[in-house]
Amino acid sequence: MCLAIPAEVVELLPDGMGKVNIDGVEKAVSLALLSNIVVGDYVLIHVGFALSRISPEEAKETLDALREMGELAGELKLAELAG
Amino acid sequence: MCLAIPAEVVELLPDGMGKVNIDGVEKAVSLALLSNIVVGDYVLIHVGFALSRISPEEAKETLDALREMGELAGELKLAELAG
Amino acid sequence: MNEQPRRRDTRLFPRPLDIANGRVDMTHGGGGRAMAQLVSEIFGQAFDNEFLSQGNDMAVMPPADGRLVMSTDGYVISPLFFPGGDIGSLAVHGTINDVAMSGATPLYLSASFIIEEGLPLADLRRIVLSMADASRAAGVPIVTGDTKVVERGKADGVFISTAGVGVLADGLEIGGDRIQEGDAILVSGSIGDHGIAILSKRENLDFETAIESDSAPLHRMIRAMVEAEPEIHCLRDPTRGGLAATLNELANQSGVGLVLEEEALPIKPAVRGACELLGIDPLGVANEGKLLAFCPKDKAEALLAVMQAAPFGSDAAIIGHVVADPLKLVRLETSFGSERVVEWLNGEQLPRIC
Amino acid sequence: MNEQPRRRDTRLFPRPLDIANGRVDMTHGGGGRAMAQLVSEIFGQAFDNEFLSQGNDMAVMPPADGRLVMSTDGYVISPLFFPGGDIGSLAVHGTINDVAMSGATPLYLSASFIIEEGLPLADLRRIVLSMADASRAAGVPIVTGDTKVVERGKADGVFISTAGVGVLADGLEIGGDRIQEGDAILVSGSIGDHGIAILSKRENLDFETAIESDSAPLHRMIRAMVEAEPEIHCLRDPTRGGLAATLNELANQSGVGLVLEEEALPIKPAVRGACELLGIDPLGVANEGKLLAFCPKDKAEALLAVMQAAPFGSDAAIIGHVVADPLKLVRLETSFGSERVVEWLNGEQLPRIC
Amino acid sequence: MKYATEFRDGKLARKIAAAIDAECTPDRSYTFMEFCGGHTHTIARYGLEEMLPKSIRLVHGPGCPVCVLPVGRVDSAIELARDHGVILCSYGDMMRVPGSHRMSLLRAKAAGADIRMVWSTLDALKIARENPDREVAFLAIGFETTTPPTAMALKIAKAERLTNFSIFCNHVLTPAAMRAILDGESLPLQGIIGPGHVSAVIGIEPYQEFADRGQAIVVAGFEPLDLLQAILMLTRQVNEGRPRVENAYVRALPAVGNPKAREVIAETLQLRGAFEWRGLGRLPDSALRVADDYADFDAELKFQLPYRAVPDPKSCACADVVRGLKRPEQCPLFGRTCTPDEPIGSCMVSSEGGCAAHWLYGRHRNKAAA
Amino acid sequence: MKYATEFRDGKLARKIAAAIDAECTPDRSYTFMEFCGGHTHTIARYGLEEMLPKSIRLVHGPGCPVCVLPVGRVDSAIELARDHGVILCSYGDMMRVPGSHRMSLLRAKAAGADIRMVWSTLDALKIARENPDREVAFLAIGFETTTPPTAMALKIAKAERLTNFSIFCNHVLTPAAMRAILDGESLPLQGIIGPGHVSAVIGIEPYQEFADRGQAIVVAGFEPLDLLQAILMLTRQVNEGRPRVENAYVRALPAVGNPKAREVIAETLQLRGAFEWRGLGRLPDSALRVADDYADFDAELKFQLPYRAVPDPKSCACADVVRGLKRPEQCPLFGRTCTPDEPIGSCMVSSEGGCAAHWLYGRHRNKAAA
Ligand code: SF4
Ligand code: SF4
Ligand SMILES: [Mg+2]
Ligand SMILES: [Mg+2]
Ligand SMILES: [Mg+2]
Ligand SMILES: [Mg+2]
Ligand SMILES: [Mg+2]
Ligand SMILES: [Mg+2]
Ligand SMILES: [Mg+2]
Ligand SMILES: [Mg+2]
Ligand SMILES: [Mg+2]
Ligand SMILES: [Mg+2]
Repeated sequence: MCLAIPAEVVELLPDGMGKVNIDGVEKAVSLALLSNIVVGDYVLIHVGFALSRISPEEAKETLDALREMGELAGELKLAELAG
Repeated sequence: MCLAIPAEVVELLPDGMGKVNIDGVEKAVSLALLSNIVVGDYVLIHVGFALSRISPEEAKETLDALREMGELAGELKLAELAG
Repeated sequence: MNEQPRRRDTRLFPRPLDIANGRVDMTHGGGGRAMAQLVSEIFGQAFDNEFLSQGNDMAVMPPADGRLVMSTDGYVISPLFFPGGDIGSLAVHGTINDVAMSGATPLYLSASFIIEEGLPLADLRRIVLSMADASRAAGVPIVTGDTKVVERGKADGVFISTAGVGVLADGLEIGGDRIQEGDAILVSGSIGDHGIAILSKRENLDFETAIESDSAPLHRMIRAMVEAEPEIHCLRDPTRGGLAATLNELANQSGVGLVLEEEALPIKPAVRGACELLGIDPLGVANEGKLLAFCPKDKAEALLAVMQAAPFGSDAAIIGHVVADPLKLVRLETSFGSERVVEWLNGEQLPRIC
Repeated sequence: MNEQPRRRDTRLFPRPLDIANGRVDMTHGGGGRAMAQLVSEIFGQAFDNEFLSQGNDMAVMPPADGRLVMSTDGYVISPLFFPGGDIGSLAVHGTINDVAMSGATPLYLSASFIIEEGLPLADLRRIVLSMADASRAAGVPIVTGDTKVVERGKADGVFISTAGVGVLADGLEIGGDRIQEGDAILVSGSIGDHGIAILSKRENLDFETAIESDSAPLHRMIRAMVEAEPEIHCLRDPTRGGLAATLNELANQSGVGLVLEEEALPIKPAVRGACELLGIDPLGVANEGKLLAFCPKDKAEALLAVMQAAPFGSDAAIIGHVVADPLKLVRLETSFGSERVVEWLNGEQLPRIC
Repeated sequence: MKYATEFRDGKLARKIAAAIDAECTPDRSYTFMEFCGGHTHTIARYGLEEMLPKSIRLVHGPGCPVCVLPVGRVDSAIELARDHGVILCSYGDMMRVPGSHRMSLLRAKAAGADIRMVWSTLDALKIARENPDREVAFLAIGFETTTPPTAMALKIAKAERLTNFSIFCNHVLTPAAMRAILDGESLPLQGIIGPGHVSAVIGIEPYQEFADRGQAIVVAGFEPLDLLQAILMLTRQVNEGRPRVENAYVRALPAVGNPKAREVIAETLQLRGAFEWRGLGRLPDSALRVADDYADFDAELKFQLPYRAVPDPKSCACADVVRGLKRPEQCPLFGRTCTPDEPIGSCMVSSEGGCAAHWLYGRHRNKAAA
Repeated sequence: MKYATEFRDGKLARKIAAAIDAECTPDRSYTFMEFCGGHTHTIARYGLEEMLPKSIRLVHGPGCPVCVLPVGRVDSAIELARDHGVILCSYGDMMRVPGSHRMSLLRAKAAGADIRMVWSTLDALKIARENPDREVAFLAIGFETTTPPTAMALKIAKAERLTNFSIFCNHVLTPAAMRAILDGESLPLQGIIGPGHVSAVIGIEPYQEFADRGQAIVVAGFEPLDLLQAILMLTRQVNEGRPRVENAYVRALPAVGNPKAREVIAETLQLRGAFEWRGLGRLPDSALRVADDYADFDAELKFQLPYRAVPDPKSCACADVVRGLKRPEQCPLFGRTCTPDEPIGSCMVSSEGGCAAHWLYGRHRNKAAA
């Protein structure tokens, strides 16, 4: 449930609103549920509200870990096939 | 001003209304401004209200008088032309 | 409606449309399966013909021999059902007539439906079946169509735009600019019936009358007329704005004056009565199954006989003649013995008090 | 509009229409002089061509050589003006395209306008001029038309129904039921642009994007295609309901399965972005200047080159192929490496939360 | 149509015209005002003027309710419809009447105002019942004939406690206008054709004052024979030198009028201090407003519609046309910029207006002559 | 789309799947529930089940807000729109959900109800501001993720004194549903994939009770790699025999969730005594209602909407589908009379519903198999 997508904050607007960008599409959403959002942050948007800030570092770490795991798995598989 | 047309009362309806007929067209109008209207009466209709009852006798008398006058005038004219 | 006039495919459409209780909703216009089902079960089944059954966004028909004629009209009538017809038959007759007024034989119709969300499916089917009947009776198939659904409050039940294509034989040159001084003016029957039938059902105006719309296809009468008298100068159907608007339009187009004889105008007593009640002029009231014809005076009686023998022409009459008039006025010689101008006012005649 | 595309006759119409401040009112649909003036000063002047100038309720055109093709569509778009076009140009392009999808050369258009009382005359003129430009650029004249005015709240600005007539050369047999196993599926450019451009301007949804409607006439591309490759099996424009609806319709019509490759689908990043924002599938989003083509696999590359060289075809791509499938499913091989069914849902896609 | 068609007999009309001709004293001229627009319409439509001897001259009077309503009142009606969110119910006649800046109810409707044409006040009441959440106002215009239906609507609204219904009252009084005509620029009038349908309400007695001032008065019906009969009677009165009030419409018109209708009016409406008429200026005791007892149903109070006097359009001769001082074709705008499609003055709107009647029925005669 | 596309890498996914395979102990079976409909959707759309080793079995959970809303609540929403003259604002998801007698909001709209689809509660507020004369109600559905926007709307409405605005609150709570699943018919679950966007609000701590009951819990994002990562982590937990709560969505999900959002919820909404769920029955403390301090904005009070329990349609297996007890294709109606065009059960409406997801993305696999 709860379709939510990552979007970049490109402008802070009055009344706790902010403009976000998704691949060239811009839309005003409420940032009122978050604190200290700055332009350039990525946030998770759900029904017009930003629900959380996305951490670029964590994203990178996760992806790196997955890729590492994938390579190991790849080797493993090859090993199995060979075996 | 005040387009008004003669119509025959063909039915008395509740609430002081009556159905009138004009050459096969029937319409409900208010008879509240008149007293003692009965089916068969002709009334003068203006913006949905009957304003007066038409007297068949008077109508006939007027027409007869006009026709008489017309014949006299016709004779007169002929007399003039002849004279 | 566009594309798929097939029998219900139970795999595609597990349940039939609930025609008794259902209403058109926004999904019926969405281009998806609900729309395909509406098209198939309402339009396809009713209109069924070889061209529509091609099932494409367009229809392909055999080559036509002669000049092409094309016409279109939008139908926005309220109420949708009225004494003597409905929006569906009207949309078929009206466009057939417009094509035929050139002297052409109408061949094909297209139909574009704009439906207001909430229209009962039963009403839609009734309209579509009436169109199908009208089209079949006229021998002019509806070969292609389209359906759109708009939200409540953005249309008025249903609007139908039909277009018609016909073919015109050589030798016929009939048009609004060809009327000549000395022509006789003929009308194919009593005037004002359609407009009065509609007004009688309008909310806040409703009155009772036996008058019915004259909506009818006139192409067969016209075929008989042009065969009998190829020298007809002009044919036109006095629809919106009635005789008054149509004759003024024609007087301007041909640069002539037109003279009508009130005594000769076929008008039903109840139409006169309703016009008196509403304070309007029967000459300005719409017709949907009548035509005006202009031909040399010496051919008029023969043409009249052809019209009177044709379907929908039994009350045809010669109602006037064409004169030279730089003012291009339409005049009426009244029964009273006076003459007046027949104006070309806004045809949306409304009840007046004075 | 019906009849009188003349210059202003100052005796008939003492004052010009007040286009800057005026609005369409009920008299403009009444069949009287006000309507004649609207028709003359807005429609007649813009569309001006020899057929419309005949000034009758129908137009007479020369004989046409070949099979006749006819199509119609109603246009009910909101907003009336949108990035990349307006209802007027759309109504011209859409019907030209539907006629052309048979392989035919579109020849003539008719236009039926249903106008909501209150429409600014300036908006109406802008729309009509845009139609005139589109029709002229495409070389397909609007030969006949009709105007109706309905009361406020009974339409939505203006609806336009166009019908088109074309002529189809011998030897071409193109249709939704002719697709064959082994055919390649081509699309003429990026998908979803029109629908996203429209949604971006919808009230309560408005977002900003540089995406514009792809509304365009495709008949010249099609002419080039059928000349280069007469063995094209099917052409269709994926309008309402997008690729998803159109392909499902075709799969059912031809009784085949269709397989798309997600990687091959030309979709602009902003269209993808907007779809993610709204929770909708780009495959279900409408296009107005794109076509799908089906031809034997071995002709696909040559046909692609023709499309890419034609106007509006630079981003054409081969996006899939046709298989035997008793279930007549449309499947998508995703970039991810999985396969899913492309459903044929109600095309009125709406923002979802889940 | 019984009691109408018989009175449209052209042959008989010609004979009556001949009788009138016979009645006319040579070298004498007879100038009569047909007060009522309905009569103007009949005269033009049936070409009666051409039928009559040259010595008889007919001049239009102010008896067209649409024509005498001043621009300021039209503006108020438009304001009511446009700025107060009401459903404004109006007779069709008012739809095209131009207010300031060429605005009209028709155009206000196109611009978004909710304006409904009705055939009767009963229909306006129905709309009020069906829209309890909306304010519904009825634009009341007309002379005494049209007043009882308005008065009845007030009575019904009060009885039903229709709190969302009100009347914008512009009813005017025939005798006041006649008085103003006779008091104004001297037209050499010998007689007046009185409006039969007004007398169906007020009777014929109210015209005695004009007879006392030397005017022959005959109250007439609206068919051509009715008018010819009235003209004949006027001619005779003049010839006899004995001006009095006569009734030429006895079939529909009891001399006492309709007392029941007058009662309803008296209960629901009352005299205004003064009212502006187009062409006639502010006339005392010449119009009605909603009575104090019915103040809750008075749209002028409910929506605070102040009256603002507004000059007639430039060059417009309506003010003279309604007083019979100018014939329509003497207006520089007639048929040029002012036509029934795009009226500039109010006399070009209703087919009772002198200008519209002349445009519709008499224009070809002028042009042919010109 | 940054932070999404990278996590849709099919090649990498296959490698992770291989890693999972390698992790699986032979002859052991791993049954995990993806609680959330969003996860159901991702699994079906990307065909993840086919990629995974046979020993891993995924079962759908009740985390689809549309699916768990009982028919009686749908009926109340329809009643609100149809019988109370309100403008009912709803997310698009609810439009086709069938209530009793095959009625739905979409059909109620066609029959004349004023129903507007909105993308956000902010749009509903705007509609209320623009229609001060109308009552505007927002049909609030959803789990904890969707609750803060509803709560914010209440705060704003109160601050602006929008007296014509109210909320028909149907927000439900994830832990309550999980508890009911684990308390119910014994599914041999070894682990649960927790909904990442719920935790973006509530954090991961609330799941500790389930770990304490022996369930492995990994909270996951919604891209295919997110899910594979979570499955891998669950597999490891099971293998290790050390069930705990883990976060596989660290890029978007601080372990504490969003305290600011929880504050707004706490201010404006409060626990209901009990709430009926489709499939799960009446569950105590499982849903929210408008708080007493905001009672003026509670549509249930304002329009007196009593809750009436209504049985599911005959033969409909939704109740079992939402509990993971049946797979969609085991319902006798699936694909016969129940399709996304004409849904009979709620699981066929939202593409998060188990039945709709299977119809859209998995059907061809069954049929090919059959
Ligand atoms: S022509 Fe027009 S402006 Fe002139 S007096 Fe008549 S109505 Fe008034
Ligand atoms: S197929 Fe339909 S009725 Fe059966 S469980 Fe799924 S949603 Fe419910
Ligand atoms: Mg036409
Ligand atoms: Mg026509
Ligand atoms: Mg179409
Ligand atoms: Mg409507
Ligand atoms: Mg015609
Ligand atoms: Mg089409
Ligand atoms: Mg099309
Ligand atoms: Mg037309
Ligand atoms: Mg509108
Ligand atoms: Mg198409």
